Amino acid sequence: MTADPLLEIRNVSKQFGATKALSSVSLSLYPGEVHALLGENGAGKSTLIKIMTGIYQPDSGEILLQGRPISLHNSAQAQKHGIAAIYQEPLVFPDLNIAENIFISHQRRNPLVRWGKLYRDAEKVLAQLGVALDVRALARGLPLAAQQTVEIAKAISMDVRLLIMDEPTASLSIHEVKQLFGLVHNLRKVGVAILFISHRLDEVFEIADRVTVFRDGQFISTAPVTEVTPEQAIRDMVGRELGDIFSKEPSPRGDVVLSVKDLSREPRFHNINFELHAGEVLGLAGLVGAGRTDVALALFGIAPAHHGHITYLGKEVHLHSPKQATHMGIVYVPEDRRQHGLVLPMSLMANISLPSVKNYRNQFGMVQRGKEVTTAEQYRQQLSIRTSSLAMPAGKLSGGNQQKVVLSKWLNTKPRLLILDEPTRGIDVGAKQEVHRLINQLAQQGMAILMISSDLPEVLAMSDWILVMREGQQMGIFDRHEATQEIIMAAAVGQALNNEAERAVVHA
Amino acid sequence: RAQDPEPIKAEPGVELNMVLLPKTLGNAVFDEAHEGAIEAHEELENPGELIFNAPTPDNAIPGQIEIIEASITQEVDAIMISANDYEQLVPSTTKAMEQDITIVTWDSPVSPEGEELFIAQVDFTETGTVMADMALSILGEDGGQFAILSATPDASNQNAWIEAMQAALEADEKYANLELVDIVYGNDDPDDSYNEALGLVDSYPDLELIMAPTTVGIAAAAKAMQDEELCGEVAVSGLGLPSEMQEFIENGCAQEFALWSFKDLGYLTYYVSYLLASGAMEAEEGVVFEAGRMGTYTIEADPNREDGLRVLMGPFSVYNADNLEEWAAGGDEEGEPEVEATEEAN
Amino acid sequence: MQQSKRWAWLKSWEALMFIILCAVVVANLRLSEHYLDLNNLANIFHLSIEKSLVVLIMAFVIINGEIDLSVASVMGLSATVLAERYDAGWPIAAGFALALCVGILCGLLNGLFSAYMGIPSLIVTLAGLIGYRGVARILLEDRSVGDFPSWFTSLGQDGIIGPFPLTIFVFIALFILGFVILQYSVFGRYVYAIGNNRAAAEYAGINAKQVKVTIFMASGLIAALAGAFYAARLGNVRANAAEGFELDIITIVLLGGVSIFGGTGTMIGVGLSLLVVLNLRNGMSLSNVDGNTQTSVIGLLLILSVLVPNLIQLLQRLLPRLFSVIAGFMNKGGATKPKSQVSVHQ
Amino acid sequence: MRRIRRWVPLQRLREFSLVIILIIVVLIFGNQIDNYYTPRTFNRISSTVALITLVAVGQTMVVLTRNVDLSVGSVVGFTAYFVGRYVSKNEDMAPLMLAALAMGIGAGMGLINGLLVAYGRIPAIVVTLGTMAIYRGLLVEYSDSKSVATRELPDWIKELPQESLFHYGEYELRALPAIALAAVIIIFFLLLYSSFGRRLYAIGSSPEAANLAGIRAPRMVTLAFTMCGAMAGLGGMLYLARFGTITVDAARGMELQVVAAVVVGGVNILGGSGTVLGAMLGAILIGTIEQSLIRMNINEFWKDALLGLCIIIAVTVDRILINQLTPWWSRTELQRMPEEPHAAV
Ligand SMILES: Nc1ncnc2c1ncn2[C@@H]1O[C@H](COP(=O)(O)OP(=O)(O)OP(=O)(O)O)[C@@H](O)[C@H]1O
Ligand SMILES: Nc1ncnc2c1ncn2[C@@H]1O[C@H](COP(=O)(O)OP(=O)(O)OP(=O)(O)O)[C@@H](O)[C@H]1O
Ligand SMILES: [Mg+2]
Ligand SMILES: [Mg+2]
Repeated sequence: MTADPLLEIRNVSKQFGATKALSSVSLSLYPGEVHALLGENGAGKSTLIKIMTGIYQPDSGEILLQGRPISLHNSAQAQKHGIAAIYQEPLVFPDLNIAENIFISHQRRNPLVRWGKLYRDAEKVLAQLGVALDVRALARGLPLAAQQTVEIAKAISMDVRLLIMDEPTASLSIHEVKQLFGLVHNLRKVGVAILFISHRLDEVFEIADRVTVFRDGQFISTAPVTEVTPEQAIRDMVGRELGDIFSKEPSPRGDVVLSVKDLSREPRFHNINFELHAGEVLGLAGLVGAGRTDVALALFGIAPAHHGHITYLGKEVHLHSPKQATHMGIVYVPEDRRQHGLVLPMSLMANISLPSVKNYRNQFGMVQRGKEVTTAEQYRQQLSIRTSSLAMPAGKLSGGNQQKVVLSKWLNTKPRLLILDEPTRGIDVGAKQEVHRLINQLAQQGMAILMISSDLPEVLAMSDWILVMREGQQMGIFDRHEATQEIIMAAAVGQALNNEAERAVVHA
Repeated sequence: RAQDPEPIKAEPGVELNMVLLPKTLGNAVFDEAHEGAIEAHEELENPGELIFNAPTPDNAIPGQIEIIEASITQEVDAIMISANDYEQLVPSTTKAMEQDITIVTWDSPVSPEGEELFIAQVDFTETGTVMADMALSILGEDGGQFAILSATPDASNQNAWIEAMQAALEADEKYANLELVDIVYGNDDPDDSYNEALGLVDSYPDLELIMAPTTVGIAAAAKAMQDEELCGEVAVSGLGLPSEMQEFIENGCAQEFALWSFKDLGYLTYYVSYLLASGAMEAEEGVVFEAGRMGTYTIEADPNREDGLRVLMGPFSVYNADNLEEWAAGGDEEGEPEVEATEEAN
Repeated sequence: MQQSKRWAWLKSWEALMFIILCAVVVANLRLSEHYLDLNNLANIFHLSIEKSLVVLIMAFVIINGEIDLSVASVMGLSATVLAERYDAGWPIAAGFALALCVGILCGLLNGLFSAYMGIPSLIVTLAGLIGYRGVARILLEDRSVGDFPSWFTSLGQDGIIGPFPLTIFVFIALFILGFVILQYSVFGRYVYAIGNNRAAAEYAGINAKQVKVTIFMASGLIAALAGAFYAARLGNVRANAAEGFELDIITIVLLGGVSIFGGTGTMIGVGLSLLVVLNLRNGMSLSNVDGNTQTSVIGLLLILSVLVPNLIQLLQRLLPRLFSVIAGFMNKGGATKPKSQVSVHQ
Repeated sequence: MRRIRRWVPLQRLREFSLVIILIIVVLIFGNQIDNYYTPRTFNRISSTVALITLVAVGQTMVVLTRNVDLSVGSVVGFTAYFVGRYVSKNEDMAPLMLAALAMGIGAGMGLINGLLVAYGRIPAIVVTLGTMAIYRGLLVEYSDSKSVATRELPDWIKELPQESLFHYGEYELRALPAIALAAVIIIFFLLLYSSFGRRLYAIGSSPEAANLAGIRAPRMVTLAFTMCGAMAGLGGMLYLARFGTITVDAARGMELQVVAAVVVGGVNILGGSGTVLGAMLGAILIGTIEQSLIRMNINEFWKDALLGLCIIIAVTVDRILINQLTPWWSRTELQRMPEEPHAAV
């Protein structure tokens, strides 16, 4: 780190209407370092990145590349300077196949496409990441995690000097994260500078060399990782001491709400069995692509199961549409908030009330704005959604704040059975605690909750039971008291199958 | 037949704002009519305006109504209409007449209660006979199969002409060998007409003649025959514009076709409207008047429309290889070719 | 910030339309002394009442992310059904009811094929455009039916308050209804949500297919109603009634700020755009501008209304950059200034 | 099966299914119409479809980028008139020069569309709905509402439609279909193998992602519109050759036929997927139905209704076929939601 900085940000400011996203922040990145950027949701991290890649232009301040000021007007220019980014929201081209998606932005490619070479190269890049995706398949309908993988492949396939990663691990599980970190180490060795953003502090402290914290669009601190502790970093981010780490309080166990028998939908998942009582949280753990989302989609009626039985509130049901499921009190918080969770151009308020808007009618069938505002305001405070107005289009919120809106939207429907798919993806530490508290509170009020999460500590902390899946198979259900990170991981990668003794199947 | 030996003459110089409203813009025949109207306008030294306006084809009927209503608002003195519909313009034209605006139709009339009179280019019955005669002269005494390519199936004047032709065919023994096999419609669209003409050739291998009583249809059909090198086998005839048909007469894809002069039609229409709007003449049966260079005409009952009045312009000009050369030599400016009038038709 | 909020609406599409409307009205006032005639004011709306009605529902369709090209054909079919039944001896009211049912049925077919079969509505309704018109042709062939009872035609033609006929008040009522439903009701919320992101709306438990079918049926219903109005206004029906209306209708909706990709636009914007187009057309008609030019002017307006605000925005972005380049240029030559001055604060 | 699945991409299914439907359609009409399977029928339909196909090829490129060009009808009309007028005054103009002139004018008009869409940031439908009227108005102005007559044209252009390049028995490959076919082949490979082509797909597939990936979408979109205009310009010249008489209403309404061909041919109106091969098959399918209905011996007043019915049936069968075949091909694609929301133009 003795060399000159590769890239320097000096006094950059950016304003969106009434929101001051960045006010005079500075940051320098050295070749061969992994620099972590921390901050609450809406602190301005993604905005800074978009400035560094030419998507946004700063209102003031400058960017220096190896000491020389540069101005970036689009991301092609940034790429020319060797700056590449993995954005927070993966944006793949659904109609192109995976190989093309990976190589689309290579500027120096031949004017003619050599398909054979393209596929071979794509396979090589994906092999580096330790994933096997069919590079000839279209990217349409790819699960979020796979999209994230494609984005990562796209970035590392480029000849970069600075690689920016905006929450690349948000929907990955430990296994994939390990692979990614291996790659990051290699890149660091060859002198690439890496800017890394994550809300998972343990990851940050595992990989970063230096840590910078932003708060409310302002620069707070930069320090080598050895000189800060997680507590200190949180304090810098939040601006106050965060209360006690939340711990789950057990809630009274009610009647069976949902019971699933031999549920299958080939080839996604087979023979899933579990029972979920009122007041319980069932965690669904597994590696990316294990089929957890598909189980949820079957329970929500989007991709109905082919075989097996679902008994809900004592009656066998056939779920075939989200509308039907919602009517019965089953709701699903989807993992892909941009595609399935939000209507981006609609206001935050209208998004929150969308599934329950019928409850806001007056006697003439008109929507009562006043009541909507009250609800939205309540969630804004409870989940600390950072926005200048409730009328702000949801698409203009920061990623984490969007996720909070998605959560509010579904919590507000007051369901009997709540299915959460990666509920805290991209949410900052403070808000995460609040979400956990909320989930616990809902459980105590008698709601049954099915929670899918790739964040293992979260699953362990929140669940009463943990169901582990691997490649569509149910590997076992574990009691919260006996489950540990190691047991779950072992089951998820498939070791437990061999050793019958280690399988702690509790439920029938 | 004239009751009044002294024909009514127009007095030049009356200030009248007049609207010439053809069916649509962009059809060459209406431009010719416009020329004729301008000629009369200048001849009569009308200090008022002659407005030439028309809707687009995709807004034809409502567009004409809009123009009529706007003209009413502007308090013009006369509107000369080639109607896109026989009935649907009537509420508007009636309203105009209530406001003392002269409504004269030409080329294509409206229902008699919505107009003062109609300037008929030719007699509809005569059209039938002319077409039958052309068919006869092309197919010869021994006859053969022929088909009709019309504009739209709901075009009233086309249908009237076709009926007249069918009537003519039945009426006279000399047509006995002419066999009408089909009537198809090209929607006055070159593309559709072209394809319909080819469809006829495919469906009727023995077809010898396509009769198209529409300028768009006849040109498209002739081109289609030319492209398929069928000119020797299938002849094309009907109502066509000399300027558009010259080529096909020369290369033999068409032998004979007929039309009246649209320029004269515009001229006569203007004259009649001027006479009516200036109050010099009433639209009543039997009135005789003089229309400038075109001579004397009489207002008569329209035999095709009950209670309708018409001024019959006539006659047809039948064009073929012999007279078309003269016409071309005369050039466009000359106006009318010295062609034989259709004596044989009468 | 207060200040900026108060004036924020000025940047909205509605404000732009309002300004254009004012400009058009002022221009009309200057161009024609007849513009303010009560009759003319009535004509502005009256002559396009059918299109105006369908514009209201087309806004729903497009905001919902679909398109309905078949409206004009449904109008024609409904008018035809009404006329055909009347001709067959039914009372008008019964024919009217049947026409509305036929309209709903057409809408249902459009909806089923596009929402449930997953065929793009563009293709479904294009087939409808051809097919429904075809059914009208089957029913009436080349006939025209008129002579409706006078109470019926007078509903479409005669003023009930001053020169304003009933149809205008029906339009106003439907506009208010449409405005309230789209902007304030649960259904309107669904329309926007589905138009923006169908998947997210379905995850939210909204039955998008049902909403789409409902809108298509409403579109058929309103088009059928408009068809009946057309019959009443023109007093006569042919199978080609209202042909070609769809493009004008869609143009007005788009000018109203509705995105063709769905999800954006308001009823107020559409209403204003309707006023702009109607007044503009009226003004041009009063100035005797021909149909083609009228359409071109509206086309130009369509482009400029988006282009000008965009250009202003672009200039706002570019000018500071330009200044900074110039400033940097001068700095190099002139006085020394700190480097951080290169970019200019806003 | 595996191997086929691996090497034949899913998109080919669209074309496959269209070919099947085309065969069904031909069989049905062949059964109904005497003398149907003749070289004549083939020559007719191929000549008729050629013009639409050529313009549809250009349109495909625009639609792939999630735009649409509704002004093609007016561009065809304008160039047809302009070129006709021009060649009537310069009889000795070389054919290729004339084609270049036609394409140049069309490209100019397309360029205006493209600039307004890409740099003026106006939705394509708004721009081209506007220029559709403006170009038509320009034609009316320029021509003073007069028309070009066949006799004014040099012989070679009049004879172009009869020119036969190649024949097998009486089955001919005439100049117009040959030009259209050449355009289809060239653009097909351009879209498949050039990085320009792939970027068009990328832009239409996700404009936001294209922006992030550093694709210069405005340039590409402008280029696509320009090429579309050039195709329409060439189409204008062929229109002139075919019809000879050009009025100000020439090719009015052609845009709907073209868009119909493109969409029936499986090009997603929301951009990102489809091929010119599909567009050509769409044009052929509609053209065959239309031309065959002309020859059917049925009441004239029934034909429109039948045409509408045939189109909707063909498209529905196509959709069902594809739905049946897709699972065979699908790999990791998940059919989660019924589809992306379909929207309008
Ligand atoms: N296009 C935009 N228009 C208006 N406001 C915006 C826009 N983009 C971002 N903002 C605002 O700027 C602020 C900073 O957003 P940014 O996305 O940079 O946050 P972040 O630090 O990345 O948060 P997260 O951790 O949630 O991703 C937020 O308040 C957001 O609402
Ligand atoms: N990274 C990946 N590599 C390969 N295939 C993947 C990947 N991600 C998803 N898939 C595909 O998606 C299918 C199931 O995905 P799904 O989203 O249902 O799993 P999941 O367990 O919910 O994963 P997630 O952790 O993203 O929620 C897998 O069978 C696999 O085919
Ligand atoms: Mg962010
Ligand atoms: Mg998942």
